[in-house]
Amino acid sequence: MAVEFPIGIYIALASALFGIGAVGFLIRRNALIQLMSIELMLNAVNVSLVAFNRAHPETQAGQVFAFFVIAVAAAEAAVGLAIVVSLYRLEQTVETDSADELRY
Amino acid sequence: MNEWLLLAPLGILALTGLGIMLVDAFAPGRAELASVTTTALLMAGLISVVALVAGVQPDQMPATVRAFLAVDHAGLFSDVVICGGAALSTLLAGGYLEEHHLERGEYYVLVIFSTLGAMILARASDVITLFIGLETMSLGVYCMIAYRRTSTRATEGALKYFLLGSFAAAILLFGTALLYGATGHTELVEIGRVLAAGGADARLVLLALALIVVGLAFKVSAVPFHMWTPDAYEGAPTPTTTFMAVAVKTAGFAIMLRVLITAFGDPISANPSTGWPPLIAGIAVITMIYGNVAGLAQTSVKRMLAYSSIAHAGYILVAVAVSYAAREQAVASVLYYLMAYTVSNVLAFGSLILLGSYRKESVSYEDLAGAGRRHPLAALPLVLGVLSLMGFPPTAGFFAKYYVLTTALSVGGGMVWVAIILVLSSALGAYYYLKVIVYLFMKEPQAGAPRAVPMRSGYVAFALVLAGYFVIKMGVTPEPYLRMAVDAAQSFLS
Amino acid sequence: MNELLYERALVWIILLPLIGAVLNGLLGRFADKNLVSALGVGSVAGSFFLALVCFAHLFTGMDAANEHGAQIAVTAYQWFHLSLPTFGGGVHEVGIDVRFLMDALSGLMTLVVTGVGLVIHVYSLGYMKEDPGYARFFAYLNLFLASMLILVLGSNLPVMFVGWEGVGLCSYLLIGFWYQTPAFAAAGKKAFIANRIGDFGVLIGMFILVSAAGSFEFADINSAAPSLTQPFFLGTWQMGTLATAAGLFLFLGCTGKSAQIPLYVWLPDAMAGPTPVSALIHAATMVTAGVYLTCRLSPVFMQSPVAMGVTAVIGASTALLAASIAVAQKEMKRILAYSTVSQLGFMFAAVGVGAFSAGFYQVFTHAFFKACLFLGAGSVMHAIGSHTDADIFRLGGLHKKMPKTSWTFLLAACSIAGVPLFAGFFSKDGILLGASELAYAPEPLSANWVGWFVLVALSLAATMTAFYMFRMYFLAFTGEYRSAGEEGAAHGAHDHHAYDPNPHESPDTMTWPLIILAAGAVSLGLLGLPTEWHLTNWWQGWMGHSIASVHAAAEGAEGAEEAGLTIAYWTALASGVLAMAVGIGAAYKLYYNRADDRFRDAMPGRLYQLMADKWRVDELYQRVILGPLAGLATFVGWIDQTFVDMLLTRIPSKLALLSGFVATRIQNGRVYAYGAVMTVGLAVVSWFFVTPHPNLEGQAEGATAHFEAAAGMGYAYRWDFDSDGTWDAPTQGSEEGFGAERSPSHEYAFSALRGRVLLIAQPDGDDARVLVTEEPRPLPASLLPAGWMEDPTGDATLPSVRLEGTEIVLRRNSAVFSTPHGAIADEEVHLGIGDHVIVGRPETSRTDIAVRGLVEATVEVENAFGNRAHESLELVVNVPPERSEPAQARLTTATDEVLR
Amino acid sequence: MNSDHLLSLLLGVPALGAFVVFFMPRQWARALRLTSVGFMLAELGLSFSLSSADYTDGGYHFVEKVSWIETWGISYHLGVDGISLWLVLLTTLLTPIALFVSWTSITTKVKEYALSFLLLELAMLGAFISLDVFLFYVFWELMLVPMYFIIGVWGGPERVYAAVKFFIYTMVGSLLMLVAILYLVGAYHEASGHYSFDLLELRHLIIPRATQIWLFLAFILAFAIKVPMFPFHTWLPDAHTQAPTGGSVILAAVMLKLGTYGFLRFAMPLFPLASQLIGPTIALFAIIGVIYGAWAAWVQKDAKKLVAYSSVSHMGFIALGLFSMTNHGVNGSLLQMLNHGVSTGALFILVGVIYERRHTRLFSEFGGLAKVMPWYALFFVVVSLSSIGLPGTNGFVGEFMILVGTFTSNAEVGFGPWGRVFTLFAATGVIFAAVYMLHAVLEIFWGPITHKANETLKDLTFREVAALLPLMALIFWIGLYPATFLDRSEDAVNGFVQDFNAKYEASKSDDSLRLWGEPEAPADAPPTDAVAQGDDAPSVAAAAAGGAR
Repeated sequence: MAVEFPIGIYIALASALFGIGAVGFLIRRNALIQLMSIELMLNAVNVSLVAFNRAHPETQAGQVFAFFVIAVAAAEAAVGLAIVVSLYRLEQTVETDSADELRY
Repeated sequence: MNEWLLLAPLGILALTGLGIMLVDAFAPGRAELASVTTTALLMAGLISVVALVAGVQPDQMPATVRAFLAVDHAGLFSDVVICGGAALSTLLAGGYLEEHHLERGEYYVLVIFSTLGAMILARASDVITLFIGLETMSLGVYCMIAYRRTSTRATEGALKYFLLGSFAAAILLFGTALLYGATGHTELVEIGRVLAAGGADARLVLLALALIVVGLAFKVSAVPFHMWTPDAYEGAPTPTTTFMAVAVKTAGFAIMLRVLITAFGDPISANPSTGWPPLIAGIAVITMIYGNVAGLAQTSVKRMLAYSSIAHAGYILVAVAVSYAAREQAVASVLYYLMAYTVSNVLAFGSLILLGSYRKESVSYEDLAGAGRRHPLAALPLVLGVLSLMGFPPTAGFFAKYYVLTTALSVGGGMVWVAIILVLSSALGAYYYLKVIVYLFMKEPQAGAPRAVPMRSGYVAFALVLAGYFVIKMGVTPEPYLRMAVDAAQSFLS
Repeated sequence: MNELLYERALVWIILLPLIGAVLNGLLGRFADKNLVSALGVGSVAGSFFLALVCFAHLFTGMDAANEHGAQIAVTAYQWFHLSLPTFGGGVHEVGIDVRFLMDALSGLMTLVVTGVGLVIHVYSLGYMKEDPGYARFFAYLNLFLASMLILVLGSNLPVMFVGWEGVGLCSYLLIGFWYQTPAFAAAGKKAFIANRIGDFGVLIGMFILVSAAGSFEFADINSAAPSLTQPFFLGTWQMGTLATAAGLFLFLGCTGKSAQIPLYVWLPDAMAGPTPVSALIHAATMVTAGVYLTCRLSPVFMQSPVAMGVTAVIGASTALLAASIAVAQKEMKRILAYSTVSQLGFMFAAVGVGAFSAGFYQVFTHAFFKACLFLGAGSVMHAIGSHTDADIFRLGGLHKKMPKTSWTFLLAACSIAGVPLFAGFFSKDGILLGASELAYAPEPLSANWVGWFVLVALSLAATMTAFYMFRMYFLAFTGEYRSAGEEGAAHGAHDHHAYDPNPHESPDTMTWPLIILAAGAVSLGLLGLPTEWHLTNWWQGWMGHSIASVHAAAEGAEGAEEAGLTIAYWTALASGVLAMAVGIGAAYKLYYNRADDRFRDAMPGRLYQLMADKWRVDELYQRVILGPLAGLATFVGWIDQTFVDMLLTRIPSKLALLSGFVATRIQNGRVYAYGAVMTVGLAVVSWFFVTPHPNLEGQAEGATAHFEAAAGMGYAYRWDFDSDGTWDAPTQGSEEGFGAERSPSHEYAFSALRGRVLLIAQPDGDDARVLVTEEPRPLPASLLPAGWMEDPTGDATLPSVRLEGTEIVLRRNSAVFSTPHGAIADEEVHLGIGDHVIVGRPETSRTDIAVRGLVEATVEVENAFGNRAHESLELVVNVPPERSEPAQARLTTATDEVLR
Repeated sequence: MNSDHLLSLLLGVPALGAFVVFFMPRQWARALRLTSVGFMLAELGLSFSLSSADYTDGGYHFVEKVSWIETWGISYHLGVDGISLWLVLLTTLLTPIALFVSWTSITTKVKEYALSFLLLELAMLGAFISLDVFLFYVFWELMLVPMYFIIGVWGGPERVYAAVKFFIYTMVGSLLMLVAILYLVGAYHEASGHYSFDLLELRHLIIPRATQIWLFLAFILAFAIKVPMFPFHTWLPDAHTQAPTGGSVILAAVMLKLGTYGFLRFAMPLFPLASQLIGPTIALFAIIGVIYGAWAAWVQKDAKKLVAYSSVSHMGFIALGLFSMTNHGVNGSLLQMLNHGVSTGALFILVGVIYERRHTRLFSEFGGLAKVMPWYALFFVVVSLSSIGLPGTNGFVGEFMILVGTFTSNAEVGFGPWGRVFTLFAATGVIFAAVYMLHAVLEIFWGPITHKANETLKDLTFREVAALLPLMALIFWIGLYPATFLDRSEDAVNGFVQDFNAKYEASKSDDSLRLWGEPEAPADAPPTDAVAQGDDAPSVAAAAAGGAR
């Protein structure tokens, strides 16, 4: 069965957000910004989840899922920032390129 | 009532984790935390073994639970492997942290919780549980890598793993979301049912499949989603590396099987020419080749082991790829391989810890030079480990590889060539494994180079003895473990 | 005395010297010299005595016994056995027994070996007295005798071969006896390897004989000889008859052992060994082993004119060549060595022209006079105190100084030169007679010209023989002693060390042997008096028991008596006497009482030099064979270390390491790079799912074909079964003809065919297709069976095939077509689709040909993303024939089992 | 002694020895040597009792079969027949000798050295007596490790390169063999409905021609590398020259035999069609090996390298005889395996003797030794002669039988018309053998003593003589009375040839996947897709079956 029209828009939006996030993650060298891009991607997923929940109203799984994602995203951000901070403490920078001691 | 045995391990770990947190908060820096943690992990594992051997059936388990956590024997089996691996790596940590003056309680808390996450991930029967388990595990592991704050390499490894890991997690998550959108369900079983009925939008499902496969491939470090592996492995403290190599990988493969077989097991999605099997097979091939070829160029043993773990992921993926046809055998071989791989890796990394001299994270070949001549007993586990990783009879690794080969060949067709690639690439691998033995026994260190002195640690010794015992045991009499794996596979597929 | 005793004795004849060898070899070093001598000589004396006893027994029993004469045979045990495949498909057990046999031939040979051996042992007592390797010497010598006796007495080829190689080994050890001198050791090696080349021939000859005769026993082989005229196949080429092949290979062995062209070069160098060795091994016994073998297997050789001719010609040429070299040498032993080669040439010439017994008679006499000559030379060297050799131009006048040696030497020389009534005269006479008989024979065994060639060559050789022998005698023994009063320092520059200024006669242990041998050299002629004078030739009668003779083959057993004073005989006699006279005369004229080499002055210098340099044959071999071979070996050694090793080891390993380096370059440590790689991976994965994969498969069953395209999520299919570009209507479908039907079956009509194909079943299993068109084309020969041609010798025009209307026309040019019921006679076969014919004959190698139709089906797949992909598949179907006239009756219609 | 478990006992003794040695303090060098040699001698004594059985039935004796991993039909299945008997005895004889000769030359890490030899013996024996393909493979692989250590730890300057090369070479081959084995078992499962690695069951399986060829090639590669056959021999010279004397002895005398044994025991009986098809080609390579090896040996400067290349040449003879498929050819090859073990083993010991004294093996360093070391010279010359194949020594009987076998192998099974041509070329090897061996003898013993150091060399010690004497005895025993050995092996060999022919005929007429020669072939086999109209177009039926796999 094809997804009916209005949902399509939400999916397009979500995909767009996700794409933007991904591109951001790929082209930026700043760890913080990459972190934000990831958050953006997660939120894009949230949008799509909520939209899909509209299509499948019998359970509220989408909504629930979205909540979980938000929670996890927060935890993730916490850990991420911690790591970035410790990187900064060691390297005085948050540029991920500076961290290429490990390679090959 | 005894069906709660199936969940007991999770409970135990959760409680121990909390307990240790409290203890550590009030009485920091207790060495015996290691033993406590190990005991907890081992207990969890033992319970699963008991449940497995006793053949506890999850019939009375309330549907509310089963909807989120698979309580079949496969879950138990992965519990055994994960807990066992975690316990062994904790033992290693016990010795390691002491040697490197890093004794802090949170490490054990992290171990326990990421183990918990790994177990949840391995048992997840719902994409939500999947995501939560994944993140619980990963977040813990990120911290465990960055555990040595003063080390640039550790932090760098953690950063890379974290960024890429979250990226992959997001991809996986989007995949699950699309899947949910296409089927309207989050339980894998339901999803599978809808897909089998063919009622879902093909585009969404296919995209979801692609995204999920990528997300999972990242966790099991399959080429080309492996890039984080060598860096994270090398940067992390060796016990953490061990944990990643055993527990995380096990959980990753367990969930991969669940998703692919339970959700995408229908003949259309699992079609040998249009579905995921050819894709996985392709990934397996490049993974095997890349892992082994890249391993040739290494100078650091730890990094070499990282690449070797990539190669092994490739071998396991071969079995995963044929799971659509050789269902039970394939699943069993994956599980058996994970078990064997766990003990072999613990041996290898453990003896690296044993021989890795103080303040020297990455153990290079040069550091090992002549160590075997000076301390044969300390080198023995390393030899055993690499032989097992090389797949040399009669060790656990040999039977694991052998099982995968049989599975691939039993499917026939193109998989024969995959099998041949498997053996040839592992022959390549033999070179860098042998190099370890060469340096241990056939070379002398350069003048003035620091000579590796094996540390004295009951923890590490115990871990090594345990692992060594299993490596030999599973090599000489693989039958019981084999049966266990087969049984788990059956209950998983039923 | 009963047989058993004689059999025991036979074994002990061999065992005694063997025991002597072992004891002397292992313990002699520690033992007392006299003990060693006693053991060494005593063992030989013992076996000589036993040989005499056995021979006497034979002698008495001979005439009473069957045509093979009396025999003493003893089987020790079975060595090992083969199980030859017989033509019946079974196996035929061929036992190889350690069996010894003494009959007329081997009996005499045994006497010679042990007798001369004993004499020479005694001689060595004196000659080797001073040598540090005394015990070793006697050990070797005994070992040699043992092996020689095994060679002679062995009753089958393998046992004979044991001795054959054993004597080779001993000669190797004895030539290199003074191993400290590299040249000597090298000479030994040369001898062994030359012999090995010969042994190679013997081995192959053995194999041919056993595979033909089914036994290794001489007796069985000889009795099976008449059957050896069957052709001998090597691979697929015929190489003469079995007898020829066996004969030639065996003769190769003889050229090695008995120093014939081309392998004679080792013998002159073999003179490096102590003189008794040269006398015993390289003159009297071992080198005659080849002749012995040829006589043993004379019936086999008689079956092959080619082998006989080759033997004769090579023998004669060797005689001539060696003699021509001998005339220009200056050292005694060297001259004698070439003389030996030359005499051996005589023997083989005799064998080759069919005069086996005469040839063996020469062996017999030669043993005596040549041994005597060598020992004489040894005595001279002993006297002048030289180990290496004696330069006749530095000798002279020895007649006065050492009369015994001189006299014996003279007698032996007369004998070899063929002075009438000496032993050598009769034996050589017999040989020449054989040659001339062949020359005059009305139906010759090989060819008349062979006879003439041999006659002429041998006469020349005989002339030279007489010449160089007396040249040596006159220079060495007459005139004045030329090395008197020379000092070591004076000749220090020379390669020789100084000769003893006043030589003296040798001790009795050395002179007595000379006398005995000389006596033999003089008197043994009595055994072989020419029958032409109606004298009894005891020899021929005796040898008749174990050697085939041309006469016997030609006119029956009593042919020998009938032969009168024929022209052939006069020719032989005349040439022999003439040669002798000319040779001795010339020598007398040139050298009697003279010091200078007037012969050289008489000759053109270049030629003489060439002769003195032995025609540079060694150099030639070095240049042509050994050099290149060594180069090749070096090349192989080099290749192995560089090329092979590089190809299979270094390049792959380097490549692996390099690729490892390259592979890790992308692992550059930057997060964005990692992310990029992941994204690429993601892209590829999604691409895989976004593009459809038809994976069309299908198989035909008769006229219907079952197709199957891969199932895929959201796939829709449309079909074009005949690939005419228009999509055939689907069962249920959307506007563009796409439908869910993914595994349709389609029955093809004749019109749907794209072409006709010949389906050719190949022996190795997988079928080949030949697309047939209007213009005829030949069937590729690679697809046809081995026996496709009607007659294998005839022309090989391949069968051609063309399309004619609805039918395929096969034209059998020179091939055989058949059905399972038999061959098809007519030139062209019309095949409709479904027909089936066999190329070749059904029972033998065959190839099945059937006609099928070729169709092509296409499927196009559209997936949920609207992407499309199509794939085509060629199938061979078997549409029921639509033919104007019914199929030819004899053609079978192929069922699908025959060709799927 | 309980003879139903004799073979397990045979495996147990070295294992026990290894165990004991493992727990002995490393300082007790002498005690370690004595213990290990003691265990090996006990092993030797034990193995002699194997010959007590009556091998004229050509069957297996002392058979033990215990299921090991029944899920996969793997069993611990041991047995000895006339073919493996002598190889077992060869192993048990040469291992103590090999350890014995390195009594003084190995002074460092004696414990590990003894340990490796005991394990090596265990593995080699296991490979020779296991009748279960899987078990065989396990032992086959296990063998690598101790030898790898022996070369790599106690070897010469290039030891690491040599050891790794040896290991990888062998491993590549055997891994492909593993795939082939698994495929074979899969096929057996398809035909019989149950899994089994038991050789005695597997050899009843007939496999489609095309498949056979692939599997055969995989097996052959593994064995050809081990033999080693041209062109897979390049690991051998390195391994030999670098390995310590004892290692070279075992390597040459026993390990190489495992390759030819593999031909005889596994590759040929399992895949008769393929081995008949490819046999002549292999024979061709064998002959190339014979001549090539001889020539390469001729030009070596290093005595040990010369012996190594001579091995390539001799093993070529053995392979040739095997594929001649005549009773005496195969039997001769078997005997020649023994001979090569004895002679080459002795040669390596002898080369080791001078190496121990002079620490060089270059010919240029020697010459004229016959004067100072007469006994050594005697032994060396005798052994060289046996390796040349002089009648009366062991070498002759073997080569003779092989050559006759090749010459008379004119049947369809065998070399067809090419037998004689092969013989003609192979026999030249006899000449070249003389060339290079005598070259060696000349360089080492004859001529004047050119180096000061050689004038004071001391002759063979009692220990060395003791190590060599048994080999000497064998050289003459086999040479003069081979019946002792041939009689026991020949019935097994005849059986082998018969089975081969029968199975060949069977699979030629119909090579569809099926069980053969078993009355109780399960009903579900063979699958019907194999088209069975053999009489009409066998080749096509073959194709059908081939496609079906």
